[in-house]
Amino acid sequence: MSKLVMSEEETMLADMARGFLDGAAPVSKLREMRDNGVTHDAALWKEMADMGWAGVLVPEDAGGSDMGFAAANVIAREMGKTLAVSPFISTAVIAATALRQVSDARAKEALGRIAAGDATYALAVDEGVKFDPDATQMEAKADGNGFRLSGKKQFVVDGALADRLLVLARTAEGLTLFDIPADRAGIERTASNMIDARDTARIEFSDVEATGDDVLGTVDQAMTVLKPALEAGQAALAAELAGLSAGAFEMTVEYLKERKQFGVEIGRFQALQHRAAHLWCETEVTASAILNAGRMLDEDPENAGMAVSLAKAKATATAKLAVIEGVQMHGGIGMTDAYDMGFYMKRARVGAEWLGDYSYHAERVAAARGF
Amino acid sequence: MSKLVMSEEETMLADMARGFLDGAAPVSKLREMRDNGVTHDAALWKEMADMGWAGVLVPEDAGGSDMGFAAANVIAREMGKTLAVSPFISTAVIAATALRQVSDARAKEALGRIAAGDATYALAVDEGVKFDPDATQMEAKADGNGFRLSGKKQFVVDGALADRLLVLARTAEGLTLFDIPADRAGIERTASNMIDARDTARIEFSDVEATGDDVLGTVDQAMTVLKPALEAGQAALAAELAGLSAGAFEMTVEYLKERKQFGVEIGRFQALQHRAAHLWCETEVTASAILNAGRMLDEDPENAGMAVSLAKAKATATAKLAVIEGVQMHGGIGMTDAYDMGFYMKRARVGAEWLGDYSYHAERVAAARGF
Amino acid sequence: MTANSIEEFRLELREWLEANCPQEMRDGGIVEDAICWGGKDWVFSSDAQKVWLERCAAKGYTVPTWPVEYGGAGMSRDQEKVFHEEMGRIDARSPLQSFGIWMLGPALLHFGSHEQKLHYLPPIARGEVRWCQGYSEPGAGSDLANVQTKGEDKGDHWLVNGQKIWTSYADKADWIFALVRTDRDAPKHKGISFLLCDMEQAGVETRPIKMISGISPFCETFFTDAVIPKDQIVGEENRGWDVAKYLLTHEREMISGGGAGLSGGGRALGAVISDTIEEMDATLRADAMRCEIDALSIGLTLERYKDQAEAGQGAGDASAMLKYMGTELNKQRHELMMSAGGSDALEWDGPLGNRAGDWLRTKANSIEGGTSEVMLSIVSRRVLGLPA
Amino acid sequence: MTANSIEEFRLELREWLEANCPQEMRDGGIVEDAICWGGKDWVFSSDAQKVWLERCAAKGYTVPTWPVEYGGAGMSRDQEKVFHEEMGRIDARSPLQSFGIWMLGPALLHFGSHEQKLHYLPPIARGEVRWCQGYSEPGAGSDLANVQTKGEDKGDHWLVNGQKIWTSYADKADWIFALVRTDRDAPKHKGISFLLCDMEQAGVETRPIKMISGISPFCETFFTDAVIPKDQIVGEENRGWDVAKYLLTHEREMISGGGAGLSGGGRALGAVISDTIEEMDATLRADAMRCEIDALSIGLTLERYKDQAEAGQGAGDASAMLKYMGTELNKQRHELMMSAGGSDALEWDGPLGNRAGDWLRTKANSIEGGTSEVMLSIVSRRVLGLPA
Repeated sequence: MSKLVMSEEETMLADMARGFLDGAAPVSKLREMRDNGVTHDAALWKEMADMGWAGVLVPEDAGGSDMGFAAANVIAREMGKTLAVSPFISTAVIAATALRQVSDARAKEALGRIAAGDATYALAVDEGVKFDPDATQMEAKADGNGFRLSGKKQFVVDGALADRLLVLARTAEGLTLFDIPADRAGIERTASNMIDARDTARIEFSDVEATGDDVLGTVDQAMTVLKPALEAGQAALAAELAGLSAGAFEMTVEYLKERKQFGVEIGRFQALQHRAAHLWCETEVTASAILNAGRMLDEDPENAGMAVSLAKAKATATAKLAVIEGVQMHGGIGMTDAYDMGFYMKRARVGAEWLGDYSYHAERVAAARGF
Repeated sequence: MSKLVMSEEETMLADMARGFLDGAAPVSKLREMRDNGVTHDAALWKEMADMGWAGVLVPEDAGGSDMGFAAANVIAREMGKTLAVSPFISTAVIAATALRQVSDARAKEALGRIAAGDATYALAVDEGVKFDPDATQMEAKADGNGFRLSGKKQFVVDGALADRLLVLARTAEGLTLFDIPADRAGIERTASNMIDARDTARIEFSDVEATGDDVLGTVDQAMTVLKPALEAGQAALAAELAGLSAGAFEMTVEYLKERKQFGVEIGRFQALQHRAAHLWCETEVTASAILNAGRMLDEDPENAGMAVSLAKAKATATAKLAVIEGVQMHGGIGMTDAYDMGFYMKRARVGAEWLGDYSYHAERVAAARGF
Repeated sequence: MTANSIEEFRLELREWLEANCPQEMRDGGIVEDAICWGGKDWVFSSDAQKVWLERCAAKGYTVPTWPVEYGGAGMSRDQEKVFHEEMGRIDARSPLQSFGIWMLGPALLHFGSHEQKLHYLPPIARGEVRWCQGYSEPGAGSDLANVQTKGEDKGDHWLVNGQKIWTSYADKADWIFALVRTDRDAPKHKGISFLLCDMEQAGVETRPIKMISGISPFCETFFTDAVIPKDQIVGEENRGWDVAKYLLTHEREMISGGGAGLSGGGRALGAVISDTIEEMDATLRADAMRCEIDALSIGLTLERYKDQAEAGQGAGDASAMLKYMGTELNKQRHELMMSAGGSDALEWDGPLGNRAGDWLRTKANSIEGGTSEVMLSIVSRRVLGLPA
Repeated sequence: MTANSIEEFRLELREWLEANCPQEMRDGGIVEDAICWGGKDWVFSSDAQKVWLERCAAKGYTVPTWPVEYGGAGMSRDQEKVFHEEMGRIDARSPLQSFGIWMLGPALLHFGSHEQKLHYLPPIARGEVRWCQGYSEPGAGSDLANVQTKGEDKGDHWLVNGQKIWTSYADKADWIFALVRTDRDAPKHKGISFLLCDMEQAGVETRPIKMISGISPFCETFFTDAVIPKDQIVGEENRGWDVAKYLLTHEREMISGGGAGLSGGGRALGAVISDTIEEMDATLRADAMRCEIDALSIGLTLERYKDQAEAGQGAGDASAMLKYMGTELNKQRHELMMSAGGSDALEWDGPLGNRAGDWLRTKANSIEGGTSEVMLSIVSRRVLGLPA
């Protein structure tokens, strides 16, 4: 196992990402998109692809930069800081990881399109209010050599913008993952009006045809492909939440230093100092859990599950604390839409639910620890 | 339902109790008893009986003062403040309430002895590490007209000093409560070396004979008698814990006012101020839950269960917070045996477990609230 | 009042309600749209809403405890309790809500002259004039006494200039009660007056503030040479802080009451959760139980303090405590409701209605009307006697 | 060191341990009685304990990273890691524990002269001299620099008078390292010296303090005209605060490491709970999961900081953070263990051994070595840059 530090390359990647995102995707960009009812900026995603981000997990021979999971986390973390809008996790992390599990020409080609920024993906798993792949009810009925998919999915992040969908459905002997174009006949996508103003959809499948070629991996064995993809996504999302916490925390500490009440900076009030210090401590231990998740995915992916769940659980809890303290310490101004803190609070809430909430991942940590 | 205030009589009772206990049973008295390996002061209990405390729940025609459950809580609360040592809850609350459920001459006589301070009782229910009457395994085998009791009980508070034991055992069709002398053949009591230095025993029953007359209430229907007794005991214990919290809190606030660090009273540090203020808020809402439990037991005993569990759960949580903050805010001195805070911490821990811990009562509140 | 007469009162009231409360008004009415705020420009959402208000106003039921001469029904607290129980029995909507009822009314009843009461209270009770509150100023935050809006003494009136913020629904209000600095040389708390101002005049403008919950219940309000006649003052000149403090206490109690989820329509948390969750996991269940235990304990404390006040046992600085505990609890409760709602709760106007908006709204509970930090400092100083 | 040579190192070590670690010493040794503290008056609990100490000392394994000339084995950090792994593989007891190893050794290695190192370190490594720490004074509390014990300059020695408190195991120690005020006129932090004092002399007395956990690991130590020769100073005269600060940081890291339950023998919380509880209820399970998540995260942070330090990436004021997080976690962990133990945990030396004593002991974790409050203030000031 390598050291639990950021490598020089990763540090450089972070610096570069920060520089780019501060300019190209600050919170004001998200605000602008929301105010205009836009959830995707194709040009921005293309720029990210050109920097190698879309291909961060795509092998070099497929046209990717293949930097690994720790690097993907670094990018996600920086995106979290400025609440950058992109299909990075859905496409570059989840879909790319899923496709990598399959070694055929079709998958390689798809990976190439992802790396080039030419294809976007969304993962359609949730059917109820909570993430629970094992409870999937949506049916893919065998029909000749193919299948017919019927059912409903919700909370499909990037589901309205995506060119392609990864759909989890129940087949005769288990679960199967399908990789199908989003505009196939019988698919009806309804954009959800999300509190974080990000692209998300509810999708209804009515007798949608799928061939054997549309199956990613093996029929009835979705988890072989999906498990690594989910873990990669969960880790990146944890990193995004950690970045979000850091962004909210920085705003808050700055405010504590400049805002005056009763004649002094509120950062002089010891009660606030201690709470801010506690929050910082939480962000620090969260950062360790994120680093570890990236290391495990890169070096021992078979056994990365606990590390990933630990990172997602801890990052979720810390992000919640960071935005609650952020709003409270800002007072009334933090409650106004004109101020950025609300964007952090809303994104933290959506990130908390996506790909498994605190409880889901806490239970997995507990199971891995023998209780 | 009457108002949620202390009546004039209750206020007078509290004042009187406080005056008596400050003199006769301050923490230093508990310390002295512990240092001398003594867990019971018969003379003190006799004095309490003379004031009507032992008979607080004994009907007047049986020689009691019959002041009611709210009044019993008032006494228990004051006892908690100074950590007064007495078999009040076991005898005057639990046993008296159980005996009151039975209207026969024998029970009346027993109540008379309790009121006079001539009889002490202990309740033997627990068999595992947690309070769980329904899980009782101890057997009372039918044997002619009587029974033979075999099994082990633990955490029998006042079990080493008590003259009589209320023992819960499993009979043919359910649970039965026995009221037997503690020195009956086959009973072996081992005093537990408790952290709070209070009287407690592990008791082994080896083929102990009991007649039909020893059954309190009806065979197989222990709960008719035991449920009200347990609820009365739980409420009084909650009151004791609330008193304990108040006692620990007072010590802490005094210390905050006098102790200097870095040249100023530590009570000037805002972080400590806010924590102390939060603790006070918790003690206030706890007090309301205690008052309500007493009112419900007095006025609507059939439906008092939720109110009692609410009081015990909340009081347990608040006492834990009060002693943890108490020790922490006192710093090193709070950790020394020479200082009283440790006594509060230990008693809070024992009180947390006795008659059902936080989880036990929280689950009952949840069930009553429909989840 | 004897038990007998209170039961008589109950029966009469029940009969009246049965006869007079329109069927459409018997739906609990907890959604925002069901509220009747009144005011000059009020547009009733239905005939039933109008009829219901008029009938209640005629009996004094919009402000049941106010004296009859000021538009109330003169009820005792026992009667009021019965009133709310009987209203709840048929799920009747509140006929009228307003800052006039909650805030200005109590202030006038306590500090106003008889003439002022006669002049201002009945229109409030009838829902004819809608009031808003002008306390906070930009940058003042928790330091409420830091009032910069100034009122120049012009003999028979003050000439007011300045800016207020967080003036709830000011864009829909007819009048505003505001703290104005009328003596710039006096110490901070000693130069403030509590003034009543007609908003339909030159020099008073409002602008809504959009909040993170997506709505704009708050405004900024600007005064530019606004004229306030001298008789539009509550209490004495430069003693407005006394009135403000009184009202703050009142406001805290109100917010904490709502916070504890004890106002009409508050369902047990467990029930709300099971709308969306079949079986709670350990974390959600544990948190929900803690929240429920706290809600019940705080609710009992509200009851106890009211009973104590009635019994003449002072509850001291209870309002700060209740405000702190109630609002923090409410925030937790809504966090749990969001968690229970899962992805259904993440959409604006999704399957769970405005759950996310309500959740975001609660984050202001521990800021408005005095932050949690200010409440704790008040408890620390006034109750615990710790040095400032 | 290359991967190959580290594997060679591992194999050699493994062989040595197999051959030299007595069977009785292979029990994990986490109970108090298993610890070998050493010192002049040390009574070995068994022959095996004695043999084990001697064999390790001969190889420098009591202080594996110290230089060989001072009694250590000169291991690199990678080697040390392997050493602990191999010790853990056979559950070997630590051959020797002492404040000399943990505290004075690092201070001397950093601030001492070569002569001092040669003189003081080898006896520590061999377990011949037992040290204790004299920092705190009665009433000083968190204000450690508030040193009143004074050392009068008598030419070739200081004459020391005063009182120390919380001197751990002072009643069993041979020497004490103490902070003494050697310049009364200098600012608080500038007049303190770090002195080494033989306790076997007139004028040094100790008295144990009984703690709430029932044991007396701490003492009061009194100096009455005690003589300390001038060469028994570490660092410069009146610059003792530098040494103290260095050691405090060191101590915090030590305490936080123990606190995270990551030192040898720490079992997963869930496993400990299931010793006594068949099925956890929601509250216990939720709390245990939170605690486990925090423990793992803090453990990884310890690892990260060590790795960062090694990689030359400064971790800043990490020790205050780790101390705070680690000790608060440890307190929670023991609260949960008490809860899991139920009534079995409420007896001194009951069925669960000293669980209650251990629990009570943890309450000091967030006080000793700098309180949690002091740690948070340090983070606030040094890391966040908030104004003091």
